[in-house]
Amino acid sequence: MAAKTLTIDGTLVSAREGESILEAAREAGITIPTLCHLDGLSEVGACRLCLVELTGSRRLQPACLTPVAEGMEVRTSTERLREHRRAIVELLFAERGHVCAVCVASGACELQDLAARLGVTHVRYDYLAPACTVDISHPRFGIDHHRCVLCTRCVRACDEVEGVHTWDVAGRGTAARVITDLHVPWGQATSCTSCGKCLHACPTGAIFQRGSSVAELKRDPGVIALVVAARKERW
Amino acid sequence: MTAPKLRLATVWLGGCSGCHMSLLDLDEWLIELAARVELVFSPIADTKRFPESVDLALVEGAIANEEHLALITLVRRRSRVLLSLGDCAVTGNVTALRNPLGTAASILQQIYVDHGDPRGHVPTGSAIVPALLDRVLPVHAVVPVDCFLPGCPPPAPRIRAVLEALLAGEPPPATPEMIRFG
Amino acid sequence: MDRTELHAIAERELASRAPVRIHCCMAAGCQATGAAELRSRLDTALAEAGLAGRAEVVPVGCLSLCGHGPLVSIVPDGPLYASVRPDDAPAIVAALQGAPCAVRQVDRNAPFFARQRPVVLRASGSFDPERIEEYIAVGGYQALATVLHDLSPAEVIEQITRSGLRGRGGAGYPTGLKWATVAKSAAPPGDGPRKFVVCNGDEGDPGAFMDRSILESNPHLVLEGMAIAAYAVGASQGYLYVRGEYPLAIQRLTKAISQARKYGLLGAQIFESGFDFRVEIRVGAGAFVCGEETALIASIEGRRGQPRPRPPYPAESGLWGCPTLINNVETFANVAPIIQHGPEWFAAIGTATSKGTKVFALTGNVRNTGLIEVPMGMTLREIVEELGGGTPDGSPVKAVQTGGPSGGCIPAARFDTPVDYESLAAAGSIMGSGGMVVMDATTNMVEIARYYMEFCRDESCGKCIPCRVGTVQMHRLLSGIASGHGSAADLAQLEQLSQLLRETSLCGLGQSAPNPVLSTLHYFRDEYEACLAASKDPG
Amino acid sequence: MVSPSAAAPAQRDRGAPPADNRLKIVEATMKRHQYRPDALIEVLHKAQELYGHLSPELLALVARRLHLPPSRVYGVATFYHFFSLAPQGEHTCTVCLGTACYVKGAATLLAALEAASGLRAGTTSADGRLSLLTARCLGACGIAPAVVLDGTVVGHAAVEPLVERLRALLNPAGA
Repeated sequence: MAAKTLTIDGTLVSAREGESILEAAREAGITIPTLCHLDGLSEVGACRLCLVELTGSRRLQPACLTPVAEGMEVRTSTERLREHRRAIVELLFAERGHVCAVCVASGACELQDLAARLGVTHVRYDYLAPACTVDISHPRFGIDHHRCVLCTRCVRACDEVEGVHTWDVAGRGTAARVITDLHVPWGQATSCTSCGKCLHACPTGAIFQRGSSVAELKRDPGVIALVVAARKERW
Repeated sequence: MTAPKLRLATVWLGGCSGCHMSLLDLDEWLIELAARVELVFSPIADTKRFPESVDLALVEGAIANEEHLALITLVRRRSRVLLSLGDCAVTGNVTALRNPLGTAASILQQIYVDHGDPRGHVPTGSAIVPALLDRVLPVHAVVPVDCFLPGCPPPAPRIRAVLEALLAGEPPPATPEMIRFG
Repeated sequence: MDRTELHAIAERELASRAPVRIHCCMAAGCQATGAAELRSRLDTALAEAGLAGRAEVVPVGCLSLCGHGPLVSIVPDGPLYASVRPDDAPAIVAALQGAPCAVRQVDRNAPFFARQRPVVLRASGSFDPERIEEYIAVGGYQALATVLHDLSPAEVIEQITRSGLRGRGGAGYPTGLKWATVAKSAAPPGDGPRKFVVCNGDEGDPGAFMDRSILESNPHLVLEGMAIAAYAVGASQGYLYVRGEYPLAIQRLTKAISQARKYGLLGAQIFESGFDFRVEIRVGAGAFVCGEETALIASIEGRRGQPRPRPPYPAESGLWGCPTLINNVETFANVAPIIQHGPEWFAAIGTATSKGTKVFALTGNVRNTGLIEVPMGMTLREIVEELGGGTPDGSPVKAVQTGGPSGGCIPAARFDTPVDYESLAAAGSIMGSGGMVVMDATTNMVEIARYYMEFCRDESCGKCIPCRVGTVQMHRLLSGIASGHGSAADLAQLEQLSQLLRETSLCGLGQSAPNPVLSTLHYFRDEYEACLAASKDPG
Repeated sequence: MVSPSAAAPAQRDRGAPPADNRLKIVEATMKRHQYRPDALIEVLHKAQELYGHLSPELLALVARRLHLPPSRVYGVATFYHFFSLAPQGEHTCTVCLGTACYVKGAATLLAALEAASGLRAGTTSADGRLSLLTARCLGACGIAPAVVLDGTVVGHAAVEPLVERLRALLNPAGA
């Protein structure tokens, strides 16, 4: 496969053809913030955190879905991008009930990390404070919708990796919720294999192991990519 | 001749006092601090009225009732720099967990009657406890705030870093290590 | 079916017509004001007057002046009656024999009619849309016959390109270029149809009903345009996506498709050529975002109508990953006239960059409400004041809203703006699909901005964060300002969020959601400031 | 409303009740589309037209027959405003809130109907007699403001006559 040479934040970077800007940047040691992206899953370009500036393009482009091209000039961290990313993270904090102080995922949460990395010291927008449900009908796992950011990583992990499609999204707009089967309590979702991939895929404390307390969540998002890579090896 | 001491206030609104505990965790540095500031108002001091001409006010807690609302307005008016200290002041945090449950009246009904004693009633009439606001708000939703130090509570070293910068008349450090909700 | 047969059908049809035709508008607007009953009363009155055979009542498509329906037109050369009540039927029939008639008549030479330039709507209102023979009698399917017999696909695309036709769905992308891209795109291997033509009839802008009217009044015109497009790009399967809110359009399209199939004008080996084209209707289920082409594709595939980032564009990878041509109803309706009269004829209408005509739904606080088709380049003033006749009570017009929730409000001071893609964009709005809502002094512009933001909030699919949550926050800010609880800081935040949504939203819905806010802030900032001045919570 | 699961046993009886026919029509619709998953929305349209709403049993049936995950069927059914998972009222009154209707007073009209019916827009009365609904735009802008009463479009709608018609609809005896 042909190599492509491009510039990312002024650094000359060599990338494989077909690779995304996100992958190329990461190999060059440049971190672009993401939330809906997870190694091993398909890209949806929904969180808009990885938007970058491209010379010659008026529109901002998602790094996760934009393939590298010869001579491309990418800027990943301009003041405009940093401001937009802060605003997006703030909008998420304002949307539901993200209370790190009482969250199982505190210390292992991508949203919490994003706030720190992007310099979100406070949220400018009104907290919407919707009343969400907590479903602990499953014997091993639970889901607290207050903490869900609708990244759909659980939906994709369940569909693409586990292959059962227990999860999907119901409703629309800010009223959208991830659901299991016909919106039955998780514990009654007969398609669920209890594999736990959704738990590993979840970036926040929305999906958790039952019995874990504040900041006790143990999970490994890398598991998804491992499974996907291992599956390519057939015997 | 030494510089005039900076007039420091600390305020405790709708919070658990954990942020103040964290402040006290600064241990011997507090002695150093005392040499440079004059503590003019604080739950750990004796003053009952918020004084005029405060240089720096550290505010812990969210705005949850009428008393908080009145006090924060006064604090803002009389303070040059206002710092939201800790998650309750910055986000509403645990104090704001009641917001999804509805208005103050509906929450009191749920707590005292629906989930409490079905024959009970919501206490009314006395002026001892200030009336709850319908929604718990972070401080900056009510008055302008100059700097923010999240954390539940913010660890003592972070409080010290912010205070040192402010005492030196510099903006507080905004590195990722300084920002951690929870 | 061949050309000779097509002519024979047309001649038979024309020969069977009564010398006098009473055209009774049966479009949705007139039906809602009693056209069905009127039609049967006219039939009865005709029979009772012993005029059967000499005159006939024909249910027709839209007669344009929708706000004054039911409308009845006497052809040839007879009057146009408006606001007709069923009881008026005998008087209208008696008038055919010369009796004086007190039923309200509308002057066909009034600017509302005289200044229109019908291309797409030319035949609307002159025949029964439920009978294919009538469409054939007005020259229908001749363009398709010409294309299949005389032109190569490349020649068809060349003609469309030369005509200068641009997408009528709002963005104004050159139609010929889009067709050429689909034609060039290689179809992935597989069974069944591997290239598709989709007609976007998900007319979602509130205040717009151009597509509904075209589909109801002339369904075959759209089908013919789709078939020509399919031939040009090499597709054999089409989908016509229609809003579920348009039952009459769906019913007439269903009928039209089955009639066209019966005559061999759709299906296999059309006009005895090697060209096959089948069309299926897909009924929308109430989601504005499905007007966005990638969401439309998801919806046709039976999924949640959520958009995906482009590229790849549907022209390269659309339905089931196959190259897919998506055009709007009015765009397809322009195709047959272009083929019939030639690209030069079409390009002579309109302006340098915007060729042809545009259909607008003129509504709101305007005297003549209805559907109009005018050459591109006519000014807003001409449309609103001359065709529209100003406000019903003669008070000054304050603004006109074009482009729906993705558009903006243009104040009366800018009414010399010509309607073409570039000028409307320069005035802070967009051409959009053709909704034009007239507003007078009673309309509060902050309230209008709030109204559109509520619309976008409710229609946001929820996939990307800026649109999903940003529209909620913007709506809160606008509600606060409109109800006298806003501050200068709120206004600043509104502008910050507008910028965020524009630059970071995934699809056009979110990217353009701030437009009504930005255009009202630009032209009517005083109204926002008046709200702030009256605010109970000064910031 | 008879749910499909309740209707299923009746299928074996002769002189089947209407519910049985409805199920057959849903089945026929799926068959006509060769049980292709992309026919999901078309099938849901037909099912809702027949049953008035989409019950969990109905959704489960459609999921099974079209070989779709139940969560996906539920996700689609709740994405589109047309589909209702709860039974609608015997009568429906839909107020168009499109721009043309809006600038011609649709909001006032809706408020008056809410007051007259005691219902909030988007809800059904407790006795199941009336649903008060809103529409984004009916495309009947020429006759704004427009209201749909039990499927019939009323143009140039005014508050008082409309409230009267609503009353007459709910109390046919004039009680």
